[in-house]
Amino acid sequence: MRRIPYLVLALYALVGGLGPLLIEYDPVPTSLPDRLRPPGSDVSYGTAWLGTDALGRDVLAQVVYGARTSVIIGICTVALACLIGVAVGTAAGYFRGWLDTVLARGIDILLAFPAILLTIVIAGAFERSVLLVVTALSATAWISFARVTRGIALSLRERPWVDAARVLGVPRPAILVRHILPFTIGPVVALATLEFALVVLAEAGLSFLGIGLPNSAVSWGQTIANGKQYLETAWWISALPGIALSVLIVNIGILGDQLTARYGRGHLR
Amino acid sequence: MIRVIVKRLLVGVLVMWGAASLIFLIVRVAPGDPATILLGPDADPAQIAELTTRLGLDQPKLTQYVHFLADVARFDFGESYRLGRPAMSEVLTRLPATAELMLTSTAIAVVFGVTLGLLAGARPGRMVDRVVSASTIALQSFPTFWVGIMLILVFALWLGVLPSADAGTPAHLVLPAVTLALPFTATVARLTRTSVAETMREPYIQTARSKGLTEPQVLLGHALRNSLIPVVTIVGLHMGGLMGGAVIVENVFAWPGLGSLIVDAVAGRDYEVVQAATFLIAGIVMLFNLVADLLYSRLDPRIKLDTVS
Amino acid sequence: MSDMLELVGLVVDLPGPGGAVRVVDGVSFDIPPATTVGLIGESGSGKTMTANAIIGLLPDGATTGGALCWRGDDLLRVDRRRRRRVRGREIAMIFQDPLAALNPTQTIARQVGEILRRDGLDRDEVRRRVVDLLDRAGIPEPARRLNNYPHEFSGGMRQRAMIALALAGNPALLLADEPTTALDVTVQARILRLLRTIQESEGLAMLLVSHDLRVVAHVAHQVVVMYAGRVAERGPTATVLRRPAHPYTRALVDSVPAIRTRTALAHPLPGTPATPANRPAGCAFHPRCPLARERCRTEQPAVRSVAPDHWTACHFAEEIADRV
Amino acid sequence: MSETLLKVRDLRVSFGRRPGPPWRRATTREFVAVDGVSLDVGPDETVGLVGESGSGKTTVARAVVGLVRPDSGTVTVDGHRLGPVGQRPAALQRAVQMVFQDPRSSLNPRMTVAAIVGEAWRTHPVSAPAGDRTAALHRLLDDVGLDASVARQHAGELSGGQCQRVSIARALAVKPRLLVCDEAVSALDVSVQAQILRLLVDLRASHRLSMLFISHDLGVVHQIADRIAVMRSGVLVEQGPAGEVLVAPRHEYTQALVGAALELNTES
Amino acid sequence: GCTDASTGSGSGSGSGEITVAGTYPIESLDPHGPQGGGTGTQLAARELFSRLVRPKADGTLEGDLATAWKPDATATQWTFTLREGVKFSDGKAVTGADVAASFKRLIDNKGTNAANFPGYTMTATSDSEVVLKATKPDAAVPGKLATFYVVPASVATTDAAFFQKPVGSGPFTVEKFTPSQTLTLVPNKNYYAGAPKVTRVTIRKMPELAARLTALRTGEADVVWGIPDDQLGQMQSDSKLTVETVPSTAVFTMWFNSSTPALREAAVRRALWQAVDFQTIVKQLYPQTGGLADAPVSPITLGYVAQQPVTYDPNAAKAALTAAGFDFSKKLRLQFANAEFRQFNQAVVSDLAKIGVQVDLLEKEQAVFTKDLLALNWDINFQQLSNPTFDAANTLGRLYPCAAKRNGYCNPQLDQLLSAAGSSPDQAERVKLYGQASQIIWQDAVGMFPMAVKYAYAWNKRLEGFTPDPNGLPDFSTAQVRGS
Ligand SMILES: Nc1ncnc2c1ncn2[C@@H]1O[C@H](COP(=O)(O)OP(=O)(O)OP(=O)(O)O)[C@@H](O)[C@H]1O
Ligand SMILES: Nc1ncnc2c1ncn2[C@@H]1O[C@H](COP(=O)(O)OP(=O)(O)OP(=O)(O)O)[C@@H](O)[C@H]1O
Ligand SMILES: [Mg+2]
Ligand SMILES: [Mg+2]
Repeated sequence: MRRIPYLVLALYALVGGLGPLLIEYDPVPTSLPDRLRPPGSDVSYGTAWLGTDALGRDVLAQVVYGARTSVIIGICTVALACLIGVAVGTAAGYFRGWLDTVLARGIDILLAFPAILLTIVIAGAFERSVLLVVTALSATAWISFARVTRGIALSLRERPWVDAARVLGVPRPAILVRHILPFTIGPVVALATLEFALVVLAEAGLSFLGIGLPNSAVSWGQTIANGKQYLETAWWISALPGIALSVLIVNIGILGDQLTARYGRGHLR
Repeated sequence: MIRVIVKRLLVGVLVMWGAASLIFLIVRVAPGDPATILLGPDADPAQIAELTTRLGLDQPKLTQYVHFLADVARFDFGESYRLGRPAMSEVLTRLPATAELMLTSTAIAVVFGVTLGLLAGARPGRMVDRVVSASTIALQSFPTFWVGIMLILVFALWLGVLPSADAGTPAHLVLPAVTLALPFTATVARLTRTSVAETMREPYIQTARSKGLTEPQVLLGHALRNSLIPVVTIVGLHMGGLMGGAVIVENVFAWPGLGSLIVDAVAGRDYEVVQAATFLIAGIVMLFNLVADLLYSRLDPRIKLDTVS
Repeated sequence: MSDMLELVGLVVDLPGPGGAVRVVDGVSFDIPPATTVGLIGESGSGKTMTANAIIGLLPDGATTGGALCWRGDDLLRVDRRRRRRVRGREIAMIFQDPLAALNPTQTIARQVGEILRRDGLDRDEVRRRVVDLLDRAGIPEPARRLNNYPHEFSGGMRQRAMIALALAGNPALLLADEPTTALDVTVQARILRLLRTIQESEGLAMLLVSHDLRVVAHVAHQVVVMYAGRVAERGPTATVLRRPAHPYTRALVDSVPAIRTRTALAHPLPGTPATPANRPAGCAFHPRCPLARERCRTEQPAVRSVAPDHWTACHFAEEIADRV
Repeated sequence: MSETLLKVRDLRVSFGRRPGPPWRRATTREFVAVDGVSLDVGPDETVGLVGESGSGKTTVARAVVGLVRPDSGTVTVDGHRLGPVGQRPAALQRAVQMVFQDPRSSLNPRMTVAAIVGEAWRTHPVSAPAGDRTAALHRLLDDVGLDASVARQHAGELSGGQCQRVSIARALAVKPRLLVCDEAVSALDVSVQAQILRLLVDLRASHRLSMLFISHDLGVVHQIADRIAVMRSGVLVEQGPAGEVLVAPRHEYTQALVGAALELNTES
Repeated sequence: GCTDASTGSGSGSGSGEITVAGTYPIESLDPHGPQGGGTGTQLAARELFSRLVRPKADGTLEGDLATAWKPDATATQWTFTLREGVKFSDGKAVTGADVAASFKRLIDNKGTNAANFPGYTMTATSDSEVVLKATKPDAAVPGKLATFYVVPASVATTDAAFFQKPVGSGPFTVEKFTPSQTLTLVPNKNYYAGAPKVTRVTIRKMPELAARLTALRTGEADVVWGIPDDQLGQMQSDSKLTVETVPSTAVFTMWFNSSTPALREAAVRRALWQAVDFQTIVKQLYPQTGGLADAPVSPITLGYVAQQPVTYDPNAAKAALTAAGFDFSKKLRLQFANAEFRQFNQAVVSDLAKIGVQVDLLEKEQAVFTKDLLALNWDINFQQLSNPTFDAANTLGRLYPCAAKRNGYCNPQLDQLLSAAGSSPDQAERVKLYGQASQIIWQDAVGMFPMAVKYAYAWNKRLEGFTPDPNGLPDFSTAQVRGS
């Protein structure tokens, strides 16, 4: 039971990694005569096992290639948010003082600020790219990391082993790296899984609002959003990547639960 | 108490100033300007320049910012270029619809989320817990717009039991509120579950049991209230996030609320409306957090708002 | 139907990462009415688990064996409802940390009176009884303190409130798990005195769990010494502490520093205490025992009587006195 | 060199805010935890500091090692005035070391014992052994009664007594002059407590250590201290040779304290 | 009728109310304001106000406020005779002064419509006659006036309060207006052609297509238009609905930026056009709502002259590009702004890719798109260009002269033709001249003109007398709910 999420993630990694080698897909060429074919149809370029979309492109290939984009966006966003959040959070929590005050107020501001607005403005106003989507999503995602690590650092700095290191005369950067940072890893990883799921969903939401990835990118969010007007007539376009997305998120969520149970207790708030 | 609330409100003003400045900066850094978008693709450069001057957007950004601050201090958010009306009054007319939507879905989320979380957290690791945990993750894994459209198709088109879009009657509220509430319910349920599970490990729960209480009596009489404390905070904090969901839900269900106003305003580079809306939302979120804190100190007598003990 | 609690070969198994761990292993002793039994032993020796088994609040997944005879029933075998009835009303418990053991969000009166309310008493009656209970527990001006919250009490008062809470169900047996560990010495002395007064005046039986020999020496009529989940020695307090019949008890007694005299600390007991999870074969104490021989490594000593009422689990108990 | 090693003069520490949960806002009311404490510790001397919970013992200790900044008063070692931690010259920084109460949390559970001691040596290369560090580490562990195999273990895997021994080893690694022990044995079982007390007594002699030994257990203090100081609500109420203070206390508070303490073999 | 039904409820059959589910927000009711040219405002304006003239579905003009109009010999001065007895909704008569003041207001507001009348003035010669003076001969004046609406003379240049509940002489008046959300109209009792039969029209913005169409099928909405082809089948199979398509003035227009070095040569642009199989694309994606275009303007526009079709020939295209030294390694930027055109553009990009022309498809937010469009910050631009005036002057004449700087193309000969076509008082002459201009535009491939657009309308069968409008601005005054 415990292993299932790992197995599923491994499967996704395999499909995302090897799939593109087996299935060829390029979002640019369209095949209009083959449009909106149900799963299993024979089309001009073979069999569309998961059907075709409104431009006659293979949905299976989009699911396989989309895995990569979605996962890359998820990972990049979470990594960026994590990096910023952990750096700011631990520093603020450990050093306290004005840094902490500024951060606390800054977080207040960003929390009071409708995050979607920031995302919409950033994503809508500049030229579309994966980088932009990552930036727009990270702009708000780092806050959770900062909050969590700040809390951990605040409590860790009172631990006797940190005091012991200070009494010993260990320099501050070394204290941060050796005695504080390692303890944020568990909760941060647990939070990262949660954020990953949110980010992948948020990318789909941006695509829905029409401010997501460029058209040349293949992502589940794009495919799902593209298929939204065919939910009744050609359900496979958004349902199948949707299922792929849900299964991934459910498994990451379960994994996150497991990690939270193991490391996160009491820290995730 | 009063003093603390006043202090919190003062800090709130600071935060709102920060939020307003942030949005001022962002919308103005974004490419595209109000004059161009107002006049549309048919305009010629002279007209655009003319309108830009008329809107006062040819001035240096810093001057504009100073004017903006001065206006905000007088609670004047200017006029929407697009709608030709005071921005704040426009935002305020849209507020009730969004408030209705958000409060309903918060209520749904809290009622169902807390119930589910309580059931799951009472006995972590058991069947109920597993089912609740798995299904709440599943609930969170569908994109909001997809859920919304599916609900429309199922309940409005195929079953024909509920209206599809539009607002006005309680029946109209059901689908959008449910769509918005689903992921939030999951969040609340999961949080309550963790919190209840943690509370159930507290020594005072053992004390309660040692009095010969039944498990439900222990759960409802001793664990529930203590577990709600973190839930209250998160519900307070989640208002911002709910706003994000509201933008999409309002779009799908043609709900005449603030979310769609904001999206349109951003698309139309309607600076005044975006600023007024941000300001208002920031204020509301602050207020919610204050209420959450007040509620907090009601739930937990150890926490006094005025910690000067 | 005697009011004496008898533990007969009590066994408690807890689920552990590497399979079940026997944290209480065949513990037998009894708690006669109007008697205080002290249960001592080092951390992890299974004291709390023994007390929890008696009141029936073991962690999830725990399994039990042996018997707990109480008023004609074996508490390990009665149905859930009977078990619950016993809790609070026949056997009550006082927990170690009075702040953690009181619900922070309910007033003292509500918590103390809860059991009375559940019994269907009306509000005024409950209130009257609560005031009385708090008064007996030594809280000054109890009527004024009714609506206070636990955090508004000092540590000693909290423990008094806990005692009132435990007495509310009018129990015949009181289990006290380290009731004074969290308190200051001066407060501790007062609470111990109170416990003894109450025990004597109400004729209660009491199990006092502690790792502090001094506390037990002051309050208990009899002591049970546990080591790694098993009983090492039991008997009347004075006898056990003055003439221990188990090398472990001997070492414990020697380790307690005197206050007014400077003792030598000459030969502290070597090694670390055994835990139930890695309990050595044979006599669990043998790796640290100065008397250990081959037999101790292989054969688990039975609990045997060395004097009337004085029992030990040592093959060579007779040699101990010689070595002192 | 002066008569006394550690000289604490008119130490006053106040806290702007009480420690509280993070959601509490800071309060401005000042709370005086230590109010005008003066205390000397001579070379090779052990001074016991006793008092009830909250009387300010830990605060004095933390002020001595520099973890709290006193409002006024001075802490001097060998006549050198000590600032807060991090602003002390390396030699003085390592001259005063501390052993904390909670054996488990005073060691970083993710570090091995070797790494913990290694960190001490890395921070103060002067005190690091010349030549083979592994051998030196084993010698040090042996000094505190630990097996060499413990070096590879993570702190999280050790028992309470072992942890406390490692803490002591870490402190000794930098060859301090003064060891501040804040309730260093309180959390341990009696049998282990006796072991550690024995160890401290032995080390004191072999390493020529001075000690400021804090405990609320009068019996424990009596076993190790030459002199005893009694604190109550931030003030030193009585000071004197150990036997005198505990057997014939003069201050009424000390009397109450000694009176309340239970002896094992006296019936009360 | 049903009078007190709340506006929010779905209209039950038998009530005289209709609900219109719109795609576009109505942000302002001021037809002279900056957004006067916007679709939403135009839609509202034609229900609320009257014009001097208005186009019929076939593009010819009929009188609205004006009963007759005639130019002077040079077409610089136009005289309009006003209809007798027309009243505003507040009961006041509509006079020449109102018309002239409205025109002045339009010019003063400097909206996009004002740009059609540079320096023009209008004077009321009497209560029933106005004269419009152009600065140069302008034959397209009546067509241009199709977007000129008359409001009372008392309305100031900016008067937000008035346009919250404006007074007009159109078929309807405003009951309630929530900008960019809903507009509720009730019949204007004083409408000169008789008050409309419907009792209430609610125009509600429903941005999500699925919601819009569901509302139509469940009867919550009565009229929807702009239905994509892929959804049209479902509507047609619904027995409760009437579905119709009408030819519109809109043409898919894909300008090349002729000022980009790569696209400077007509041969290159022509070759690119040749490389795209628009025939297939249109047939597949727009089987019912599109037709291959054969001129830069739609067939119902004045000035339409069919051109030689461009045949799909990728090989020839590739050869031509190679011959012209086209740099295949450089990417062309194709910009568009609306998700509904995504598929079409992707198909175009796909065809271009087949001959090795790489295109970056840039879907831009409207604000950015417009800015970039005017700044010529693109290589190929996609737009659906419609023409509310039904007169080629508004598209060809406005967008293709050198001075317009809209697509980097400059041809003095074309300028001359366009200017002549714009000023000639003779209609046949104008059509001929626009035909010649179209030929140059077509031959030089200033842009690709792949498709003439038809609008698909679907409405509830209980609605009678509803006529689809070629510009997507339907008129509800003629509609009637069956049985009410
Ligand atoms: N919830 C639990 N799950 C698993 N093992 C447990 C649990 N609680 C206690 N144990 C283990 O059971 C054994 C006995 O624990 P118990 O709490 O009875 O000891 P104790 O004598 O009360 O010690 P202390 O003096 O520290 O309170 C210990 O080894 C402990 O690690
Ligand atoms: N960081 C701090 N912030 C605020 N108040 C503090 C802080 N540290 C200690 N105090 C307060 O100072 C007083 C003295 O504390 P201290 O820890 O020195 O007492 P102690 O004698 O060591 O008590 P214990 O025996 O409980 O350890 C206490 O009332 C405590 O609440
Ligand atoms: Mg215990
Ligand atoms: Mg202390």
